[in-house]
Formats: sequence, structure tokens, C-alpha cells
Amino acid sequence: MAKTKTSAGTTSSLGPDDVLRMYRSMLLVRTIDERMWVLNRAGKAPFVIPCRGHEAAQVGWAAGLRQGDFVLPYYRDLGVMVALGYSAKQAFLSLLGKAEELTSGGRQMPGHYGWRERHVITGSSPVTTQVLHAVGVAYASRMRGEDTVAACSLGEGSTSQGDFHEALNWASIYKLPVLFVVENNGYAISTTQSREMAVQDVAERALAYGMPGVAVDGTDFFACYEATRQAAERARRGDGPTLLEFKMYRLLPHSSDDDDRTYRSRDEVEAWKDRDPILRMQNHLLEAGSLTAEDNDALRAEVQAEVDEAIAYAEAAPYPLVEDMFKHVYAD
Amino acid sequence: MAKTKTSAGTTSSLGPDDVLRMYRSMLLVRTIDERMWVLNRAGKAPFVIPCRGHEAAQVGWAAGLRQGDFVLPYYRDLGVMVALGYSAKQAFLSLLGKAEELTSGGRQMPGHYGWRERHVITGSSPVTTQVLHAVGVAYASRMRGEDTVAACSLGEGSTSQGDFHEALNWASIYKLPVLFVVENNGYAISTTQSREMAVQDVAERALAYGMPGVAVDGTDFFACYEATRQAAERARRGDGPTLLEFKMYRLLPHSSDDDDRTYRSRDEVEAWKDRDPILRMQNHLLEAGSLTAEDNDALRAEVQAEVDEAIAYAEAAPYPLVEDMFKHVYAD
Amino acid sequence: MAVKNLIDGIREAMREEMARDERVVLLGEDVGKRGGVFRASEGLVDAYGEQRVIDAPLGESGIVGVAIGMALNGLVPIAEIQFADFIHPAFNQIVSEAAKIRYRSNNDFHVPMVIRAPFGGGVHGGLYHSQSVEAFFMHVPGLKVCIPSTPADAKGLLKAAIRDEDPVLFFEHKRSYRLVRGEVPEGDYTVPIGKARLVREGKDVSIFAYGLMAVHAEQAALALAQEGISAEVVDLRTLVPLDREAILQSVARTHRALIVHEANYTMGAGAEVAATIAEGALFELDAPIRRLTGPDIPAMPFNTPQEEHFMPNPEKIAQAARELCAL
Amino acid sequence: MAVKNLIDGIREAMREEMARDERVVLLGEDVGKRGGVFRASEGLVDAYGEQRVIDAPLGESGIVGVAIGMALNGLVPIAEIQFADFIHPAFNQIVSEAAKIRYRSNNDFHVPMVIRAPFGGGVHGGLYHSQSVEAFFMHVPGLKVCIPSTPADAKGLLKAAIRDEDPVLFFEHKRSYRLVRGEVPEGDYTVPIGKARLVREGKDVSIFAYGLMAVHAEQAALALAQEGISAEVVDLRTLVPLDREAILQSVARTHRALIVHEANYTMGAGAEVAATIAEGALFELDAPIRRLTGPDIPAMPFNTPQEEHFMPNPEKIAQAARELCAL
Ligand SMILES: Cc1ncc(C[n+]2csc(CCOP(=O)(O)OP(=O)(O)O)c2C)c(N)n1
Ligand SMILES: Cc1ncc(C[n+]2csc(CCOP(=O)(O)OP(=O)(O)O)c2C)c(N)n1
Ligand SMILES: [Mg+2]
Ligand SMILES: [Mg+2]
Repeated sequence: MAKTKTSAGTTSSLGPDDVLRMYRSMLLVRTIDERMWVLNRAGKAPFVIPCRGHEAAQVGWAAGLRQGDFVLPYYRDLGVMVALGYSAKQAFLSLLGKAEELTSGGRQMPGHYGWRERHVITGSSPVTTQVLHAVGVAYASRMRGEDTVAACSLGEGSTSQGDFHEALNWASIYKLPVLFVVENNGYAISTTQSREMAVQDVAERALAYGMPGVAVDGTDFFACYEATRQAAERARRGDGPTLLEFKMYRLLPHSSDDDDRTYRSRDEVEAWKDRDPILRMQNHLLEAGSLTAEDNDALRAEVQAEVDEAIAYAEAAPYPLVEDMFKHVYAD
Repeated sequence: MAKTKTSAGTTSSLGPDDVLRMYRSMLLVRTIDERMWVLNRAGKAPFVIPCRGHEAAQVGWAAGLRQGDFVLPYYRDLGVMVALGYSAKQAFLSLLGKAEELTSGGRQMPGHYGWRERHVITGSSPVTTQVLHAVGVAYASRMRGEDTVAACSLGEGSTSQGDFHEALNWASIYKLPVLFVVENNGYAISTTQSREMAVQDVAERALAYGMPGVAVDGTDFFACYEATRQAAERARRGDGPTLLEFKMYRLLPHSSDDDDRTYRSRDEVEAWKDRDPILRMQNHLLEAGSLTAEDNDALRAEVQAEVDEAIAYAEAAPYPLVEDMFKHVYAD
Repeated sequence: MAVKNLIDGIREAMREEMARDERVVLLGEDVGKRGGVFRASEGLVDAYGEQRVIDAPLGESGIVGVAIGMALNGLVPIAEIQFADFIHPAFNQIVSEAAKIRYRSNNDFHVPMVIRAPFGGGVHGGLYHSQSVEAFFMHVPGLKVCIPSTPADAKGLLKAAIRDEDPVLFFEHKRSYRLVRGEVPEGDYTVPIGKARLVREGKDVSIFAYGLMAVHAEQAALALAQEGISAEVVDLRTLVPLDREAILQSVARTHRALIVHEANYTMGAGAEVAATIAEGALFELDAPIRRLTGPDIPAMPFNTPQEEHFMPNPEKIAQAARELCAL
Repeated sequence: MAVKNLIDGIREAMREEMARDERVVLLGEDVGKRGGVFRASEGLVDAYGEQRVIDAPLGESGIVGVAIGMALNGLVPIAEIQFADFIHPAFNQIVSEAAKIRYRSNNDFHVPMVIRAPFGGGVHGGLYHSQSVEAFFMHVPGLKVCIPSTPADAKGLLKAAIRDEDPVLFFEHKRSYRLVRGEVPEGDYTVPIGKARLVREGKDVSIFAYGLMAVHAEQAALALAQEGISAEVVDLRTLVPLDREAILQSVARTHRALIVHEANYTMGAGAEVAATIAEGALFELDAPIRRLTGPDIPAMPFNTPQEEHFMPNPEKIAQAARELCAL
């Protein structure tokens, strides 16, 4: 059941324009991520959760869904959000806790997503709670006879939580249209996978639920997209949930508060940079001739400009009003 | 990995006297169980958890351990306790909440075991918590270099709890000497196995942890004994935990407060009576010539007398003193 | 009006709300064919089908977590926890999720759900089938907490809870299920969340209680009346929002406050009631505030004499009121 | 005596206790090579090895449940919860198990363990890295609850907690880890669990606080002294057992009570302190009791102005004391 899928770098269901659009999303994610880190180091942003190394998987799995599907991302999923249309401006408004920020009005830390319009369900910090919500969301959709899917994500370390088990158990009993997306970057903060589980592939955990588990190269955009699309189709057909594992590496420390030199070697980190998902995608597009070097430079410049503008906007934007903190504890 | 084991009714490591002793334990368990039910129906005992149908598995797995091993039973495990030397007298003292009761001084409901001397760890009502305790117990033993095993039990329904997942995960990561014993009677109160999990065998759940899972005919004393002994040896050798599944049927309602006619047919219950583990053991012994019909009758009479005496004793025994309820909240 | 058991009020509320609103679903352990271990949902699976009356796999975090997901996607779940003692595995889902979803999303998402659980002792339930857990949830803004003491309130409050747009913890004293009987209006009505019920007016002492203890307090007041002590009884009925106004007004009338609950003494609901009075009506008091509660032991023992000693009852309430009035 | 950070006191206590008693083990997320996300356990895995300093798989119920099992079999575990906000998945293991094991086994088993967790806000932690959760555990007989406010108390109280025969919840205000400095005695000493610390004597008003708020209260008292208001500051230090005697004595001296905590207002520790006074020293009071606390919103927002507004601070404490003294 747990097999590593690779891809030939193409897929029938994505046109060339789609692919370029997604490449652009990946570039935008990377640029936002880099600049957030800089702002943090400059003392301007209290806290950053980077996603460097996860971009192909995140943009890939988000793209594998349909409009109207529900998404329950986790804190590292900036790429998922950007693929769904979340702007650089919003990312920086959130980083700085400004009033106009759409996910929480500046109430939540950065990386705590939610976007009603796009069916992105609000998330919290305690890991793995969202996995149960996805099951309930899917139950409700199915009960109404809708063919939407609920896709939730979490890190491999978070699969050790009890809620993971309860959620996969529920979803498999009721054959619900849920995708459990595990972004396996090999670390839970400093804890290596071997201290989080005794199995090689997170995908093997699916066996306990009679559910397919699929391990995918998470640095390969096309593989991630395709695996998600197939699992979503399966779910829509009524054949039940799938556990998707995307294997990649977290290229930066866990967060701006972390220092990963205490627990992993620079050699290990450097080695993984060769599999940088953005470079991989870029090289594929250049080699395939879908993108020229000039277009690529132009694209990168465009994205930089977008981010510059977003930062300026967010820095100038006002904080929430103090009195607004008392709102929305209950319905008015 | 998940295979159903059967046995030829014999085993190298149990002598004929041992076998007879265990048969006697099973008879005693059955007799206590029957009389408790009667006392409840007569209005003399507020609450009974029956174990009818589980005797072979319970006596079997307890017998498969060594003196000094830790046992973390669940509420239905009267058979485990009796195999460890728990007396009829104690069972009825507990039933009636009398002061002399050894597991809690009459504080806990019947079926909440604990016996320091015999390494039986105190249990509670919320299901599945003990499974994590077993992991910690085993960790401590191993840290001190002892070769004891920690065996905990639970029902198949209780494997749906988050704590089950966290415990098997821990035990497998650290290769700890833990036996996870699941007494699968097909029901969690009224909920059938198919509403508790999507897999056929609970033993399949072991696959998520890279741990052996063994499904055993739980009405066959010898099979239960043997599977436990082997798993315990494996654990003692340092090869890690095992998930043992004993399949049987709960012949009575969940508890004296339950009425199983609302959720299962009388035909189903009657059919399972053919596989009554006590009859099965009795017939085996009679056929093998290890027991004569006369000896069997004498044994049954002896057990009855023991239970009569125990009931009389427990009924006459005093309740705890009111002032003692304030003791032992903290160390004195 | 027909006289019914408290549990009938619960069942009727669920049956009528499920008929009225197809978004309402019930999930919990054994709530289907078995009708729940106390039979609160008897007949509902026959009436509304297995899709809306769901026998959940064993696991309270799962039940509440899935219910939250349902509520986020247009359903109105009633999650039954088989015994309040077993709500703790769901604590994270209740406190971190249900309570905070509206707030953290700046009102974009909300969780209209009810978590029902039988609580309380006096049924030989021992340590783990007798606990009172309401106090934990009173400290969590975003949640509401209701505890009815009469069959009529059980029905009307539960209906209000189901229609409420926010998560409501709804605790039902299990001993009162069949012990407490009373008239229940036919058909549709709600009892507002956030309003205490003045059970009985008095002028010498106010007794604040809820659930079974409100019933006991009323009995105590009857006995006290025989002795010439006029006790006012206030059934708090909803602990969150707490009807602080009603509490302060009552103290202003009687100048003495006795607070009764079965939950452990320290940090039980009585602490908040006492603190409310000490902040808002201190100079009205003619005697120290008194809390009559379960003792600070981990939970109620199973054996008969110790269980009896744990529970407050009409005699103990009357005695505490007498002592207060003698000060 | 050397001046150290509060977190140094925590680390020294663990290091010394692990050296003194080989049964002491530490388990939690990232406590090994990473030394904990706040570096509380820095260096311990090198000193005591991976068997005694255990990087646990992610899951708080697992961490606490495994620790309970260890304690039942002869070890003395310190379980670290990475942030107090994430203690809720372990609520069942703490409340149903750790707290009740001695009692339910009639003293045959007990659980000598410490659960450490950083709590509190003011660090831009947003809703889920800022919470104060101590109040929940005060309602659970069988548990003890400690919160140090000085580096010296951090070390001595944690040592006492590790040596205690019962489960102790040990909460450390994360903002005070490196903000609060003070002299820490070298070598071995303990601070008794159950005794409040009289930070400063006064005669006009008593300020009861703990953790970072005790530090703020002391600063407020300094400011008030300039204005001629003599504020007594009592650092409660252990919430269970609560030093009710010290509270009542202080009120008897000052006749006014101000209680300060960062936790939400309703059913925070202040409710129990207020109720204690209302029961035991009512006629000593010259003014209503006042609670100055975090507001009743689900948790502290991330953005700067709202976070600041949530937190009590020396100015707000002084202002509340002034108002009380003007009554
Ligand atoms: C319930 C809970 N416990 C602890 C934490 C602290 N924490 C935040 S992220 C994290 C590690 C998660 O690792 P993983 O699931 O692999 O995701 P990754 O960060 O690697 O993407 C931990 C322990 C938390 N957020 N929630
Ligand atoms: C945490 C928790 N939730 C609910 C219950 C109520 N309850 C007691 S036994 C039981 C069913 C357990 O079924 P299973 O694990 O199959 O064991 P069996 O009783 O069949 O032996 C339930 C739901 C409980 N004791 N603990
Ligand atoms: Mg990871
Ligand atoms: Mg069962």
C-alpha cells in the first residue's frame, strides 16, 4: 500500500498555463518566506514559521483539489494558502498583526490560517485538532449529498497525537471524503522521525484503518499534485479517505525562535538544498522549454516587486483597536 | 502479520496440574460471575460487570506471564485477577463496597482492580488510560535492567481511543517489553466492531507501529496462554511489544445496568453459547482423560462452596468508616 | 400539563428540535439502537435514521472534534458524552477549539453545538461515574454552561442550547433523571440561557444552587419555613453566563448567602458566586458567605456510607442555613 | 550569592535533583539535544544520557500517561509540556489518573511526578502560546500547583516538587524566564509547598498575586509607597495547597484585598481567594474585594495593542489599589 510515487513531470490534467501559474505561486511563497525571515531578524516581526522546502508539496496538494473543497491547513502551509489566492499583502498583515488581516483580524499568530470565502477552516496552534474537524466537515458535506472533499494537513510528528488515530478511524469507518495530508520533513522541531514512530513511511499508518496510504516525493510538484488529485477523485466517488505522505525537508529552523544547529548538522541541511523544490520545478520548466530564462527573470522580478509593495503596505497599516478585542467571544 | 492462531489443546510449558489449576480458576470465575449477577438482581449489589465468555482468554493470558510481571487489567478482567490469586471473598467484598476490600478499601466500583503485592496496577473507569501507564512501567523496568514485562488489557472498542495510539507508538519506538492484550468480544456496550473500526482484526492495528499483531481464538485457553507466553518471551528478549487480540463473545449484557436485547438478537447470543470457553475446556479435559466426570463434579461443588462462604463473609463484613474517606488524598 | 421525568424533558427537546431542524444531529457512544445508556435518546434513531443519530467509535476527543467539524460545515450537532467523568479526553477539543473558534477567526467561523453529559453522584457510581465537572468549563470564555433542575427547564433550556449559535455544555444530573418529576409544557418553548430562576422568595437567607442541589435546596427551604426561617432559593440554572444580577439582588434582600454544590469545594462554582458577592454586595452581608459543597477529596467513594457523606442533601442544607441565620 | 535568571533556577533544580537521585528522569518534546524550546533543560542530556532525558513523541497525553507509569514503577519523572496551552490533551491523564491514583488505591499506589509547563503572556504568543491554565487544576484534589515568581523560589520550589510524593503541576511564567533576575543560593535547599511568601508588609491594602504578577505587584507597591499608600504584597507561590491562613492574616492587617492574575477573570484563582476571604475574614474588610485579572475573552490576541491591554501590569495594579484605598 505504501509506495513512493514519482512522476514524469507531466500530467494530463494540468495545462501549461496552469503549471506556470503554480510555479509563480511557488516563487511567491519562497519570496514571502525569505522576506519574513529578514523582517524577523531585523526585529520587526516577532515570529515567523518558514515553509522553505515545502513549496512543491503545498502548492501541489492545494492544486489537486477542486474549488469548493474544504481545506484545513496547518501552520506551515503558506504555500497552500498562496495557491488558493492568499496574497503577499495578507501574509505581511498577518505577520505584523494588523487589523485588516483576513484570517483573524490580527488576533492570531502568523501561520494560523482561515478564510471563509475559500473554504479554508480556521486553525489553532495545538497540533492535530484540525484532523478531526476535517472528518466532521466531510460528514456534513456527504450528509447533504454534496461531492466536496475535506483535505487537512499536518506534520509527520503530529501523527503521534491521539487525535490523528481517532480521525483516521472515524473517516475509515464512515468512508468519508477526507484527505489526510502529511508533510513529512523528517523533524518535529528537533525530534527526528525515528523518535516519532517505528515505521519508515507515515503512509504505513494507513494500514491500521484499512485505508490507502501513499508516500510521495514531496519535492516533486507534479507527483504531489497527481497523488492528491487521484485521492480526491477516489474520495468523491465514495471510496473513502486516503493518507497522503509527502516527503521533503524543512530547510530552515522550525521557527524564528528555533536554532537548528543544536540538533542537526550543516552537512545534512546543505545536502537537501540540492533537492530544493523550487529549483527542481524551475529546471524542469526551463528544460521542457515551457519557460525561457528571460521570462523566469521577469517573473522573479515581478514577484519581488509584489512582495516589496506588500511589506510597505503592511507596515503602514493600522493595528486593531483595543476595544475590538472584546468582540466576538459569543454571537452578538 | 495478523494471523489467527489455534492450538492443539496442549503446550509444552504447562504441566497437567497447572492445567487443572487453571480450569479450576475458570470455574471459580464463572461461579463468582453468576452469583454476582444474582445478587444484583436481588437488589443486594448495585453494579456488576460480567466476564462470561472471557474466562479462557483472561486466565490464559494471565497464566502466560511470569511472577513479577506487571499487570494492568481492565474492568472485565475478573479472570485475570483470579488467575493471579484474587479470592472469591475479595470479589464479593468489592461488589458490596466493604472496608476489607483490597483494591481500594471499598472506594472504587467493582471491577476496578489493583493489587500492589501481585504487581497489579490500580485501574480507573475511563478506558484506555492504563495502556500508557503500561508503557511507562515497562520503561522503568527496562531502565533498571530488569526483565519484567508489563501486560495491559482493554476491549476492542477501547482501541479507538487516542491513548491506544500514543501508547503503541511509544512502545514501538522504544521497543519496550509491553503486551497490549485486546479482549475482542465484538461489542463496545451496544456498538459493534464495524462501527468501531474499518479493519477485520484488531491485530491489524499493529501494522501502524511496525509491531507484531496476533489474532487468537479467545475461547481456546491453550491458544491464549501460548500466544501470551511467546509474546512475553519476545518482549523479555528485548524484541519489543506485541499486540495480542483474543476473539470471543460477551455472553451477558455489558453490565447489570445494560439490556442487550435492544441491540442484539437472542439467536446470536445463543449461537455463541456453543463456544462457551468453560465447556470447551471441560470437554477437552474430559476427552483427554485429564479429568473424570466425578472429579469435575467435585471441583464444581468445591467452587460453589467457596463462593457461598465468600458471599456470607462479604455480606457480614463492615463498611468503611465515614471518617476514612478523607484519608490518602495526599501522602500523610 | 403532563407530569414527566427530567429525562423525558431532555428526550422531547431533542426529538422536537430534530423534527424542526434537519441540521440537528446526535452523536455519541451507544446513542443509536441502545438509545444511550440512560435512554435519553430512545427512539431517535428509528425516527431520524442512522445518519443523524450516530453511534460513535469510543473516544471523546473524536466525538467532540468531529462534532466541531460538523458545526463548521452547517450542521448543529448534539454530542453526548456518556458520563461527565469521561469528558476529559475531549478537554482540548472543547477548550482549545470549540470555545475559541469564533474569537480566533474574528467572527468568520462559529460552532453551534451542544455537549450533553450526565453528571453527579448518589447512584453508587464510585469515583468515575459521579463527578461534577462544570467548574472547569466556567473558566473558559466562549463556552456556555447550563444545568437544569426541573423537567420543564430541561426541555426549554436544552432547546435554547440547541438553537444557540455558540457551544453549550449541558450537564444533566443523572440522579435527577427519573427522581425529579414535574409538569412539562407541551410543544415548543425555550428557557433563556443566562437567567437564574427564583424558586422561592425569602428574607432571611439566600440559597444558591443548581441541578439536583436546587431541588434539595427547595426541600430544605420547606423544612426551614416550619421553623420560621424564610429561605430564598435561587436556581442558578446557567453557570455561564452567570446571572450575577440575580445573585446580588437576592443578597440585597436577605443579607445572607449559602451556596450549595456537589462539586469539590475548592474552585467549585461556589467560589465564583462568593467572589461575585464579595465584589458587588459586600456591605449587604450580615454574615460570612458559606459554601456547602462536596469535600476536597478526589471523588465520591462507591461504598454506601462514604457516598452518602459526600453528597449535600436537604438536611445538611437546612442545617447550614440555620447556622448562618444564627450568626 | 550569584544573581541568576529564573530559568537558571529551574535548570539548576533539575540538574541537581538528577545528580542526587538517579530515579529522576525528564521527558517531553525536544527536551534532549534541543534542551527544550526555552532551553530549560540545556545540557541535561549530555550529563545524564538519553535514557533519563527523553525526547518524547509529540502527544501530551502520551507524555503524562507514560510518566505516570514510570512513577508507578519507581521512577520520579519530570514531564515537560512545551507550552501550558498544550496541556489540555493530557487533561484526562492528569485529572482522572495522576490526581486520583493514591486515593482510589487506598494508598497502595502513588504518583510522585512533576509536570512543568511555561505559561503566561506578553511575548507575542497569541491565543495559544500565552494562556494561564492553573485554575483548572486547583479544582482537582490530589494535585498540587506551584508557580514561582523569583529565581530562588524557582529552584527551591521545583526541588520540593520533585521530592514531593504526589503529583505537582509546576507552572513557570515564560516572560519571567529571562526578565526576572535575583539571587539564587548555591547548593541544596527547598522551599516548602503550601506557604505563601510575604513579599512586603503593608497596612493599607493587601495585594495577592503569583508568578510574574507578584513581581508586578511589588513594583506597584513601590510606586504606591511614594504616594503614601502602604501596600502589602503576598506572593501566593503555591495555589494548592493554598495558604489560606496567610491570606486571612494579611487581610486582618490591611482590611482591603486586591487579587491579581493574568488568567481569565471568571473562575480564576482570584475567585477562590475572594471566597476564602468572604468566608473567613468578612468582617475585617473595609472595602469590597477587588479582582484585577485578564478579561473574559478566550485568550490574549497576538497584535501588540490588544496584547498589552490584556496583561495586568504595575500601573494597572497601582491604580486598582488606589481605587480600593479611596473607598
Ligand atoms: C498539542 C501541541 N503540542 C506541542 C506543540 C508544540 N509544537 C509546535 S510544532 C511542533 C512540532 C511539529 O512537528 P511536525 O508535526 O513534524 O510538523 P513540522 O513543524 O515539522 O512541519 C511542536 C512540538 C503544539 N503546537 N501543539
Ligand atoms: C473514556 C471513557 N468513555 C466512555 C466510557 C463508557 N464505557 C465503559 S465500557 C465502554 C465500552 C467498552 O467496550 P470495549 O472496549 O469493547 O470493552 P468491553 O466492555 O466490550 O469488554 C464504554 C463506552 C468509559 N468507561 N470511558
Ligand atoms: Mg515535521
Ligand atoms: Mg468489546
